[in-house]
Amino acid sequence: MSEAAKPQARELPYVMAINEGIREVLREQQDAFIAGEDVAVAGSVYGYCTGLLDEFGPDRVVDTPISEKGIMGLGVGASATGCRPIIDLMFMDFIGECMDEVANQMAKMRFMFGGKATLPVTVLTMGGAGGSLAAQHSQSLEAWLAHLPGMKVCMPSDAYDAKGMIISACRDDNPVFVVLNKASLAMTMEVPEGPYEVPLGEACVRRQGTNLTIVAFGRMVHEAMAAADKLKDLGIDAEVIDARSVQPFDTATVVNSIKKTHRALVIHEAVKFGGIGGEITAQIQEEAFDYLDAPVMRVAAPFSPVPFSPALEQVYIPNAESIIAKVKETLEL
Amino acid sequence: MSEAAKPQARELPYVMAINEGIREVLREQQDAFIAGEDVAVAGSVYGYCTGLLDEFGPDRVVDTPISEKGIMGLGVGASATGCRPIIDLMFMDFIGECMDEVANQMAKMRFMFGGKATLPVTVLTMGGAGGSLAAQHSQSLEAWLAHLPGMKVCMPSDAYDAKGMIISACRDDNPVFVVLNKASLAMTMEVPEGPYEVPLGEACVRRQGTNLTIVAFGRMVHEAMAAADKLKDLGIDAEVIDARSVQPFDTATVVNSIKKTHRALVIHEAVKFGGIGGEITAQIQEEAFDYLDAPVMRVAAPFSPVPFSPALEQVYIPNAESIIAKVKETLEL
Amino acid sequence: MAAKKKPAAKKSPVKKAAAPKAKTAVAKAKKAPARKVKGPSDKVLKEMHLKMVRIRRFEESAGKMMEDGKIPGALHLYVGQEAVAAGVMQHLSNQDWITSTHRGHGHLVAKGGEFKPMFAELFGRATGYCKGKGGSMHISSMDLGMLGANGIVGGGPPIAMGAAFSNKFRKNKNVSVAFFGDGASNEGSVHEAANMAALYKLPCIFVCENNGYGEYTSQARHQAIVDVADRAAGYGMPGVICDGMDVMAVYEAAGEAIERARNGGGPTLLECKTYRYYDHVGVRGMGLNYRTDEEIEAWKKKDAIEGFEKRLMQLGVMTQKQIEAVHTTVAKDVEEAIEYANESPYPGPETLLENVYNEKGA
Amino acid sequence: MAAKKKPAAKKSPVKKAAAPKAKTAVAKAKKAPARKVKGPSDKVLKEMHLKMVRIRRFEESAGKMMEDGKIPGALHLYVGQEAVAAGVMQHLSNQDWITSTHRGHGHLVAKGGEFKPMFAELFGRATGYCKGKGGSMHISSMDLGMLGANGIVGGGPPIAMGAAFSNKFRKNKNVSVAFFGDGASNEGSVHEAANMAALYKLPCIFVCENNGYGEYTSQARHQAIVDVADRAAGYGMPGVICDGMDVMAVYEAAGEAIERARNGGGPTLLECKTYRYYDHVGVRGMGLNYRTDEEIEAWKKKDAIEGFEKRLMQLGVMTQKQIEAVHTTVAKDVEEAIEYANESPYPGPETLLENVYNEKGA
Ligand SMILES: Cc1ncc(C[n+]2csc(CCOP(=O)(O)OP(=O)(O)O)c2C)c(N)n1
Ligand SMILES: Cc1ncc(C[n+]2csc(CCOP(=O)(O)OP(=O)(O)O)c2C)c(N)n1
Ligand SMILES: [Mg+2]
Ligand SMILES: [Mg+2]
Repeated sequence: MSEAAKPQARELPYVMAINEGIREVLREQQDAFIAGEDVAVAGSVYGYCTGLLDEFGPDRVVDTPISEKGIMGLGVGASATGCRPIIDLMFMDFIGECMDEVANQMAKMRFMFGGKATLPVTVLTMGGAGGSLAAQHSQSLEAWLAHLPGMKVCMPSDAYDAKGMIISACRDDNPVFVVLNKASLAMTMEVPEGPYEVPLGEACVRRQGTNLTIVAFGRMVHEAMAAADKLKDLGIDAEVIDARSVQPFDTATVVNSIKKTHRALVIHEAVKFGGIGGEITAQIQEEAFDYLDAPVMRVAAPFSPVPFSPALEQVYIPNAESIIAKVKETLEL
Repeated sequence: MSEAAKPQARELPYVMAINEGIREVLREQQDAFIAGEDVAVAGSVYGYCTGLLDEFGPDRVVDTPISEKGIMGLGVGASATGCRPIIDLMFMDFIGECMDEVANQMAKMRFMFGGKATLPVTVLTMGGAGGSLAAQHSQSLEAWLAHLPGMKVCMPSDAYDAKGMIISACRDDNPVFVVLNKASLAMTMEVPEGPYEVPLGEACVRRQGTNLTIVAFGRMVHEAMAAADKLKDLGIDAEVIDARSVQPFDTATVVNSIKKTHRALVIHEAVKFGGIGGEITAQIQEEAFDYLDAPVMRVAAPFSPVPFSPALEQVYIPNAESIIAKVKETLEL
Repeated sequence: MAAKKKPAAKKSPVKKAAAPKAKTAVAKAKKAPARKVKGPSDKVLKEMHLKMVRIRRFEESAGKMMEDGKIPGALHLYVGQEAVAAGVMQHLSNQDWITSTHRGHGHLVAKGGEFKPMFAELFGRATGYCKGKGGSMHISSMDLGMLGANGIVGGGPPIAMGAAFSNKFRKNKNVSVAFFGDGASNEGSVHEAANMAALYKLPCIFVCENNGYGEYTSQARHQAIVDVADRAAGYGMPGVICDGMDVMAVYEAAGEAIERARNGGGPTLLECKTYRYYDHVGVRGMGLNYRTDEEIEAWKKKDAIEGFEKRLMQLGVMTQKQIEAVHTTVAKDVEEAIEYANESPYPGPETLLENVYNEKGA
Repeated sequence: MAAKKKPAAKKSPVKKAAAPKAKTAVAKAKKAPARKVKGPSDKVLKEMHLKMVRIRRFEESAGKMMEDGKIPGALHLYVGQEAVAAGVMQHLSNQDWITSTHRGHGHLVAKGGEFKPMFAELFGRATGYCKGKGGSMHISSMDLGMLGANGIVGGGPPIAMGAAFSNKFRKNKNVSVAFFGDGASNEGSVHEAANMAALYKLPCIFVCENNGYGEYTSQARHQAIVDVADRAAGYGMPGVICDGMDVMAVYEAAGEAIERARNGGGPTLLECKTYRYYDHVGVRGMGLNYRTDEEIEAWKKKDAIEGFEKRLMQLGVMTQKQIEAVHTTVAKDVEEAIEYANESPYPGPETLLENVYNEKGA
């Protein structure tokens, strides 16, 4: 179903949009199942698997041991042999436990086999800081995944996209990471009933503007929008682009915008050094160099692990204020 | 010992320079040991641990089971409690097996403990393609490591630096990855006897030039130098900078060069998308925007896993020709 | 009742004390009355009692502080499992290392952790053990030999193995202890650490606190075995099971394993059958769907502190009054510590980039 | 001589056939003469023989081709271990999945792999099983149920477990087999896969080819146990040991495990004691420092093919002439395949970015 033809919509929090996305997939794909730590009886620690065990039974909603390598291997082996697994990795930070299965097996198997294997596996995982969960439960590691040929990576910023991208990811015949954001779980908005897709690899212009382009994804989109609202009062008209996917990345939409605004700011929650913002910046200046009136600037986390104390975490995470500050710098105000 | 005061030098291949680096460290630091798969009896599969077992005995040159999580955990636990371990990770590709120990424990422990733990651990690992070792034995994954606050990452391009950086890394009181390159093992050059340091985080101008700046590291430095030689014939005078470390990255040296040349090209062996070249590019245009006459361009591997067939691997790895082609593009020749 | 255990030769079947199984707790709860045969001294008994009371009080209060919004983030309470930390740590000095889990306060308290910097850490203050940077899941004290709680399930054992390697390397007599849960036993990291510890005969004790659940998944739904100690034979180390609700059983079993390790006898896998009273995270306990209230009540009947206090009185080691005095003192300590934490400053933003690297002055 | 094995109940001690241990091979090499009691049919025996000869010839020739510079990269030869692949694969159809190791050619040959696309792959040609993109360490055939050699030690078992999950999910009777080495048994991935397979009672057989070494490290220097099968009890699955130099022993032990798995009885850990004749990588065998030439010679005395051929003749299943004919045919197949590979084109540069993703037409 195209994004245009939206069915009945109701207010739904992000967490329940995730739930509906998984539910639609399990309904339409008989080869699909979801497996992960505490997804069945507990309905996931975030609650987004609530009710799935009841509707689909224990064969299709599967609690696993605390064995990330095993779980991810399950996704590789089951997807290569005809299933369409949804693998739940509770926190994105735990990817270190199964990076081999993700990077060396899941992402590469098709290529290594000369195209003869197909791995329609979707991994759901939760990134982001904000809840004082400290250094091992708050990271944004999408840059690792986006650097992996064979892998797709999307980061839905809101409930509508979360549901639609989960469905798109599960219908896709490639390994796809859907990186969710735990600080967005309670955010509500109108979400249509029934299945719909939000295409992978397509950015979305969230706000039209003429003075500069702000590129963000995941939860940072909302900070960017809030910043844009306030910037308006300062007479600055910012265009905000939600990249939505980081692999593949929709360079065209970003570059087109910048050809209009001549200035760009890239925002992400991950630490700045080595974050995907560098890649985006590099691409922008490669493709729109002559249109740029100022360097592409980045707003991202400083170079430290995520701190526990709310006093520190608050200054750690990029927000509307730090975005505004950087915009002023970019515009030399 | 300062880099300037070089003692007796002889021709030594990269592989034996690594050997000497480790040897010097084990001689000077009684708390140091090296542990890894087949480092002792076999002297490492690359041969760079040859003779170490004989000289230092099995307590300090330790063969391990094939257990990368265990090995890396050994490095974390032993370094936090007073040893100075050198951990050998045979292929950089295997980092997926122990990314949690690297990223969540080794890199973060000091910060999480409020500065009360010190982890003087050095990890040696081997990256790079070129030997038809295919997708799981040829990767360049330094971008993952450089994105990790708490970790230092250096990539010596030649024998001199390999020895000196291993010594610097082992004398450093932080976790340091020394990423070696397997296609460079046989490259020889003059290497001083005895211990000396090559400072971490300092780039080195390998070749002075005026028309553009080529930034490279690891084995790509040699391709950049070869390209520069050929470019000379075309009347193009390239400055070549060996970044040497990617974390911390010596932005100042690079930016100063570009303020002179006004053009830059960044080279690495890793796939371009999400590679550290994006970060370097972003930093260059942030700091030297007004000096740039053209976009900073990148030469790096295309977005696929490393192919096995020599016919494909050859086109996959960046080399002098692909660098020259990109230089011509940058200079609009 | 002391645990039966066996410094087993390779492959000898694991021997078990009459420890209650998670699923048959009620049936097996009947225990023989305590005897004191060449057992621990009165001093040791009192110290273990104090450790347990301190843990319990600390945790109960931490739970309240969390509900009051004073403690942000995730809080995993150790209440119910006190006998394990107390019984093991009684054998350790500050020179011995431990690695802990996400459920780490109890281990730190038993290792000598002071309430003030502990509460301050949980409150995210600059005066905390980690200057507010670590919080509950990373609370640690290098001075006390406590290599940190760990947010990663299975994160501790490889580090403890490394610390044990360090001890062996330096030829001292110190040991390291890795605490981990039944759920964690399914992580590859535990497997690799155990194999290496056995191979190198490291002074490392693997203490599995089997509380029957990994989060909301019962043991029967996360592994096809009943005793985690069964895995010991596969590494070539002794596997021992003891009643983790009985501090004397833990004390005896741990003592033997630690003694063996100190004397070059290599690692042991010690499984302590225990139970957590509250929910996996936070303070809610009853009325949840993954375990029954009856099960909780049955385990509480074997409460490690209550039972031990009766025994202490039976044995004439402590009077009711003395016991009450301990509770009173500890409660006061807790109160003072909370006040201290409450009045402590938050870390300043300038500290954010400190302690990332160890450079001159950093 | 058939293996003794035991579809053991949980925790029952592992039972062992009179399999030679790596370190005592000479002493125990004496075997009872072959008997044929309700054993495999003549057809099966001939097929297993053919499989073994095909593997041996393929590998010997691959070794030569590598020395001639025709095969780039790393080549891990399976020579010596043929009985394991042949004995296990004899029970599998193309609908059954296997995962292999870095030493994977033997598994693929036994699973029905054809020489032409195999050599072509090793030569890096477009006509190879993986279009030249995978090479020796990733050679695979989805059509034959072969989920790839794997460059990552321990990479296969979680994938095989996933394939077994898939079979159970779809309620078919197919199984999956994970081959892995003694060295690989120390990887956390194997631990996690085994635990999950046992928990879910998956139709997954874990075949440990214990050849006594992980690269240049002998088993005694990488684990403190002698039998990897001892780990089975810790997962709640049967552990079986058999003589991996005896194809009939492997056939029988594997048959029982596979049968059990097909019928919902869950996984088995089957350890085959075997040996590789050549070096870890490449063709050099003798004169190295990590094992003695005597040890190699002792194992070669129990060569899986020679011994089996004698038996086939004793049993009257094949004549000397028939056996020779097999060798001749296989040698011809190899020669033709090498010629084919040699004449095959290299993949064009335009194929580099193909097969990274599965998009319409990609
Ligand atoms: C690698 C990893 N996987 C998953 C989690 C989420 N998690 C936190 S605690 C826990 C349960 C641990 O169970 P167990 O080891 O039995 O310890 P217990 O909570 O019972 O003390 C889980 C799954 C985690 N923190 N780290
Ligand atoms: C994760 C990982 N670690 C290390 C290696 C290097 N390596 C390749 S084969 C091998 C030895 C494997 O030993 P074993 O499992 O016994 O198999 P065998 O070679 O004896 O057949 C090692 C260490 C690897 N490929 N992958
Ligand atoms: Mg538990
Ligand atoms: Mg082996």
